[in-house]
Amino acid sequence: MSRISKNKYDNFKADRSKFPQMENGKAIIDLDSHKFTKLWQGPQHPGVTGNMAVELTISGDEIVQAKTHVGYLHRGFEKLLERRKYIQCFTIVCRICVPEPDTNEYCYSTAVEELAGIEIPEKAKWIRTLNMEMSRLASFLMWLGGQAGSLGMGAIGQWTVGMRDFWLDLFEEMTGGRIYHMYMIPGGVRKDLPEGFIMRAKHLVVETRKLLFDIEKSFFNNAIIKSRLKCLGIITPEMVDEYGIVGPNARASGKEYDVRMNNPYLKYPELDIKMITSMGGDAFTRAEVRYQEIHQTLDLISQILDKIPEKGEIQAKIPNVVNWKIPTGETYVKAESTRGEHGFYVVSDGTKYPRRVYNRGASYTQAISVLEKLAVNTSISDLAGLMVSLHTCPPEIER
Amino acid sequence: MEQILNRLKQKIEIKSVINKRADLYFITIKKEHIELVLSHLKQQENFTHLAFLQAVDYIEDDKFQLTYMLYNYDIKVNLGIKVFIDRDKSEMTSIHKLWPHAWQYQRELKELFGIDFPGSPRVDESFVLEGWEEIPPMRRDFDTLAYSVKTFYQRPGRTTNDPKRYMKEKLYKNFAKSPESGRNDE
Amino acid sequence: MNKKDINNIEKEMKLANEGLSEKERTLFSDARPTPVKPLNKYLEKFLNWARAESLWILAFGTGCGAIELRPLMTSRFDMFRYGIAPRPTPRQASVFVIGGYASIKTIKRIVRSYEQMQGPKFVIALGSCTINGGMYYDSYYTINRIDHYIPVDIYVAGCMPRPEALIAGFNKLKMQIKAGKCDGMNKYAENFDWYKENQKRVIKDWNMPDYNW
Amino acid sequence: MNITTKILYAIISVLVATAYGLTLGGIVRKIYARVHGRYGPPVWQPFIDILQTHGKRVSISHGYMFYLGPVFRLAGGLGTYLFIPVIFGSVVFSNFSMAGDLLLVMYFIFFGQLGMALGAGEGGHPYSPIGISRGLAQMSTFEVPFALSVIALAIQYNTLNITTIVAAQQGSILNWTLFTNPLAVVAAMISLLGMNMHSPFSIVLAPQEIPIGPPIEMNSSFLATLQTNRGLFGAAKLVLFMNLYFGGAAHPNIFIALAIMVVKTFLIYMFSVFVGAAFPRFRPEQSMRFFLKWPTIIGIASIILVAYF
Amino acid sequence: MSLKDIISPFNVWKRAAQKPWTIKDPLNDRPGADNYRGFHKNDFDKCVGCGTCEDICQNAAIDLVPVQTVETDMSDSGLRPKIDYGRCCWCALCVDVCPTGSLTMSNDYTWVTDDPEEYRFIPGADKMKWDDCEKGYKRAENFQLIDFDRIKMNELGVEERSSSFIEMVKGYSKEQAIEEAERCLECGICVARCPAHMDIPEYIKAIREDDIELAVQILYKTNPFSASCGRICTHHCEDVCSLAHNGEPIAIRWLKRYILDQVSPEEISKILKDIIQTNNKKIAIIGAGPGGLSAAYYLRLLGYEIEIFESNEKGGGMLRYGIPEYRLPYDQLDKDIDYIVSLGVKINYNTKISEEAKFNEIYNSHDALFISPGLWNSIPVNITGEELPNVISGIDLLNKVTNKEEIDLGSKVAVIGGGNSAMDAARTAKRLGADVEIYYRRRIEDMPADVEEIEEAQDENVKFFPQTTPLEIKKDGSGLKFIWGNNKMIYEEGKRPKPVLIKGETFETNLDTFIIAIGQNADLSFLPTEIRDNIETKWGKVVVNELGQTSVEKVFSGGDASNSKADAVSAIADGHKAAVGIDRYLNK
Repeated sequence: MSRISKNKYDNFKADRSKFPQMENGKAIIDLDSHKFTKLWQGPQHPGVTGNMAVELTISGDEIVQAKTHVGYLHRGFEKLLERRKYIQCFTIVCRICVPEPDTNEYCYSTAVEELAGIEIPEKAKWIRTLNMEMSRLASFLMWLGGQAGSLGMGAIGQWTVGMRDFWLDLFEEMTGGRIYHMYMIPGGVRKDLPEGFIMRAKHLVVETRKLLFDIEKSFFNNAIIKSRLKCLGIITPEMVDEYGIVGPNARASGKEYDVRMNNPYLKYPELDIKMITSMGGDAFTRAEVRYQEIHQTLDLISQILDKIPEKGEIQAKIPNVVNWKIPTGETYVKAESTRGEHGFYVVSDGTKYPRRVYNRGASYTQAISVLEKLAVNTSISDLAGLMVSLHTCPPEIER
Repeated sequence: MEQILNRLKQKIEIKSVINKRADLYFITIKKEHIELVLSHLKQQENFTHLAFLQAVDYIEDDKFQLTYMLYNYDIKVNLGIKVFIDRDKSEMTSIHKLWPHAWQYQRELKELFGIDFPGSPRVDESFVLEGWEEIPPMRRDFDTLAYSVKTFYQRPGRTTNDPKRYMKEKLYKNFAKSPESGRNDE
Repeated sequence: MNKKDINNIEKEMKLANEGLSEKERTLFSDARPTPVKPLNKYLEKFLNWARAESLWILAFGTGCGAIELRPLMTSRFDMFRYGIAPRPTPRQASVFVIGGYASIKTIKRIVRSYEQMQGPKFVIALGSCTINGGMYYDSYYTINRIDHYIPVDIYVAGCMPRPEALIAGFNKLKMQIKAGKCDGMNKYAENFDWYKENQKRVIKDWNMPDYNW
Repeated sequence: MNITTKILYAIISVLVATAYGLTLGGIVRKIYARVHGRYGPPVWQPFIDILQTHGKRVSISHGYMFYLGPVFRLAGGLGTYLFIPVIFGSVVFSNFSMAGDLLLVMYFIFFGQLGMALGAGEGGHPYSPIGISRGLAQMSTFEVPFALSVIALAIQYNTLNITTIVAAQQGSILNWTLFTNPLAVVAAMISLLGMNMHSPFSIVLAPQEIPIGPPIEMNSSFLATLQTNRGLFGAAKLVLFMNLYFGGAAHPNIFIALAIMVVKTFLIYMFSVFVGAAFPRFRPEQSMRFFLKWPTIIGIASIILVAYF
Repeated sequence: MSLKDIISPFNVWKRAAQKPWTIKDPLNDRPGADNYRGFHKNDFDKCVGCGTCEDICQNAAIDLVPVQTVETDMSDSGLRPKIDYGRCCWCALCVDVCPTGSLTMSNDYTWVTDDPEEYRFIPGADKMKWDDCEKGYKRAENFQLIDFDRIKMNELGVEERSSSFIEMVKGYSKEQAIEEAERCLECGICVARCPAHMDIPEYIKAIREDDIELAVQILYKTNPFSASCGRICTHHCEDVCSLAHNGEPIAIRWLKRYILDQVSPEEISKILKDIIQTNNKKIAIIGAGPGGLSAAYYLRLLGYEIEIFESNEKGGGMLRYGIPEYRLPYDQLDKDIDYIVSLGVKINYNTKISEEAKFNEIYNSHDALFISPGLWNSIPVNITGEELPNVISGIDLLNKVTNKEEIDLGSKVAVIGGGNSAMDAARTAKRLGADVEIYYRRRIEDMPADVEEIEEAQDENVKFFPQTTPLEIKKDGSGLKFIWGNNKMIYEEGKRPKPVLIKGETFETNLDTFIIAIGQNADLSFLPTEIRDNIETKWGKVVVNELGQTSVEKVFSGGDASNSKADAVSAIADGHKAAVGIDRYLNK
């Protein structure tokens, strides 16, 4: 793992004595002076992650100010959830994060179960764990493609998204859905694993490993990738606390925070899992941490496939969902998504409808506060790469 | 955790403590104490991670509940701090000095709930909404379906039937048309 | 017809470009769009074939639909072999794929991007959300039916439609183009006022030119 | 030979070259696709694309210069091509080769870019000036090793006429510049990477950050013109490289000669494809630094080698 | 920048030599997964149009619309879901929640069109290309979103109950009742099926919200005999309950009972707050059975003065004299009757109208009449030996038990018949200490009695001899000797299977008492001839119009005497209808 020396940090900081001039900690940007240009990246822009926009003020090739604009995907989820019965909500929460819907399903279902005092059966827990890890894998593969694509290396993206599609096939078999699985439902899961699923999954784990080694050779051992990602967007350990950074972004800066190990849930305590951290905090370290986490996830999937019980109930007994009332209370359930701590805060008031469902998207601060800070002084060429390296997911920011 | 709460209790009054899970606590405190409590928790007790700051609308009590969710990396416990503020003059102290990213939550709350945080950076800029003219949409008195029907006109031509009423209409219409019952309903 | 009438007509043909400041108004066209007649029959048929076989889609992931565009353009489904390719700028694109729900903030950009596209241009709407609001029918921030704001040629059912369904959508679009049925551009020009009125009803913050061809 | 025949031949030659260039583009797309693990578009897809863009009913313009941009670009491509003898010894494909045409060709390579810069700048979109500045800067840098390599050739063969250079390489494969002056070839081939604008030097047209760069506002026929030029210019570049470094295409039978040309140019092109598929793109300043470092040194070394040994 | 880092990336070219991953023909090569959630299918034979899918759909994508090919009947609303694919999100909640399991999904997923209006269709009615698609999403066996299992009610053990007349079921506790009420899907199909059209979903909802007062008010809107009905109703509503198709129906009857169990008679009047305004019109009612009393109740509420003539010494009719106490304790019946009487209804007990003059007097002095004499004449079996003393009718037995008369049945008793009264007679005989056998012409599953009654009788050790016909009864000492013939069933399309005697196959049994319970007749002899001649009858029942009016304008009729269902709730419904009819007739 690369460890950036203190000196290198200092070198990275650009000389800002000339422009823009600072006043009370704020940059004076006079557009009419023609020293600066306003530039919008997004929302219609192939380089931004999803549908969001970054308003840049640039001077030459250097970004002097960045402002994130979100809301292009705002659907008012939290308002809609207030109008829906507890069981109806589960279909809609997965839409909050498109590449990785299962974390939402898990968090929401668990929160409801916790409020209603339901304990789900063992087998359902195993299946959920498997589902969560598979969704992490799918999301990571997509991210890997995105990271390579943002730097102009299309091949990696083509491979990983293709491989992700094979995993989606497995999802389809398991859940009946391709993108939106709507599988983990308050009370358990909707269907048992189909026949032969475990064999196929094991086979695919091997295939994915093979692909990953190819990727390691061509992506992580690539001179140009290294030259572009190293020293890009360094997150210092202090920033992690200040900005509420979680997930691989925080772990790449040495913060030992992984919900699966810090506050274990589902079957994670029974699995052999080690925290992956690194120092350095730049984009390349983050990529490496994620790469190791993909391997970790594959490892976990193999473990789960070995341990999953063959028979068992998949659903706890729940009352008729049409008239399901949840006792008053509130809870916060979190899980580790690919982007970090993903949580649901559910408040119930004893009726059929939730009082409030709040979703803490893992990339909420990472895409706005952190990106705005890190983008300054980088080249516009690097913005796309930086944005992907923070792994932002706009739909979970604006919800 | 007990000790932490005890130490906190020496400083201020805690209205209620709920132990939801081994790793999840909720406490309710007074509005005035929020800055004191948060800085104490952050600096002395190592609750360094602000997971979120959100509001719940209790319209029938005329209150907003603000929840600050903190996390302690050492003891691995989430602590939710609940504060109730008035719904009419909804205003709260900004905590962006403790956590720089808090401005983001505060800006969102200002826009979606109409809770003001004086002094918070960019709090008046629009966050997700653009050109919004109604009351803040996350308030419970805002009816989203009515607004949607009014603004986005749905595709016409849909009708539905209630089986109960429809069968009445079809099967025992005559009896149904008679007075619902002989009883006076006053 | 006297001169006064002609002046009036000219005035009517011009757009107000509401929302723009005086200074900015001069930067944008204020001429109303006009329908363009197809060329000579055989030539048009030939061009329609070319248009159908080379569909350039605008890389604007407006909703969840964007997620299925990714597999579509990568190794598993490989849309390139059908002559479909993404294009980063609206000026060069000919197909607009509306990927599901459109929030008000996005519909503003959709309208603008659509107008920036050069005709003939085609729109494929994905998923329930574009047809009748889908699962966000009661949301205060997403529109219910996209055909009120821009003309749509093909709808694909699903939530999300799978890449295969999308390919089927493209195939249908190709057939329609070859049959000369996809005339969204002229439809937009002919019903320009109606579209503008609908757009302005939902986009409250109208700070863009009315016409941005 | 009268001028009419000459022009007729030139037209045939241009058409063949354009068609070849576009087909080559289609083939390369297919090759990239195989690397990606897919089949890729049909080989003739570029032709349909051109038809489609030409077939647009409306087209927005941003002023006179905007019209001139693509025209200049095409003129650049034509100019480059028309002064390169494609097939050594062929009448039809000799174009307007003359003494000193190498200089002219190098000028035209630059000319197209400059004209494009003027036209695209008129578009008013902030991304086009950014793309242009990058493009021009990058171009200036990859021209350095190329120019050095050409100078080395000029010294080596004592001429600035391409036909003469090709003639000097006939006879044996060992007469090719590739073997007689390998350093110059290395420098030139590296600058070809930049010229072809594949990764890692594709930052000018990078869709991920400055969507498509200079031609961002180009539409309809403007774009079609640019695409046509891409075919022609691409072929011209490859033919030039073939002539200068790989012995040109020479055979009494015109078809065999054409086949030789096809094979050689394809292989030359494959070089940049080979590199392009394996690498992401450089940042602009990185690519500039790159060109000014090793290729330039190699280029100078080649000159020294030729001049003094 | 190491050399390795420059050379290693060329590894990407390895892939170029491998076979591409691309699916050659994605449109045909790739059907959805076996349980893919594709487009909807609906099996019209199973669907009952309950509308649960509409309720659960969070997108409001489903409408219930009438379909031409489906008739509305008592168990089928005739409506079918119409799905708007401009709303659907393919979550399959509707499939999971469908109580009949008619709604499923195919694994087809491609539907492309240029006309968005097409995306609204009725699965099952509109022909779709995926209708024959076998694969697709179906609800898993071990997964359910609605509760198919009824909450068990505590009941007495078999030993305990077969030896006494104590009520055998205990009733729901509050928790049980709410839990049971939560199972309700509020589809409302039961309302049509209930003869009284009680608003079942509403009172179940009231139970769920623990609002007993509201529940009582809803009950009394259509049924003043809820305490009794909550115990002995034939609950046809439960047969059509949408949950009954794949599980146990809601215990509607028990829930009704639960409501009335929660309130004392005094509380009922407090809750109902019935105010009577008299309108000086007088109505006579003959027979204080459920029909007569409910007519009295509703007419009284409309302000009429009511006079009831009852031949027995207590009211309730068949409820009291035809149903054994272990099923309906008398105090519960009294609770219902007392409330009606408390509203100022006058009942003349022990007043049998046997002379014409008496009837004519009543006929002339009242504005309208309602007759519900009930069915008191037992239908004979028509075999030799029927007149022997040890042959009695079921109704007589029950009557005697109610009147606490001494009965000696002997040790071995046979009951003939398969209806509820046969079961009642058999189980009563059992409680009187006899060994009981039930003989019936058809099979057990053809018996008209409630399944629970049959099961309970079997639990209580009553032996069943189906497919038997009595041929002859002989006297054999103090007991009887029987000759039975065996039957075989003959099936005809669309008809009930018909029993046909097998020639030569007979057997004999010895019995002490033989109870005939194959049906009863009305005794209309109290009517004066001119009226009796004018009143149209059919199969021995008085023919009435929809509102209970007979062919004699002033005379309304109801109860077992006029309807063919012959159960309490139909009688109550008749009473209610007639009340409405009389009110209309008098205010014409």
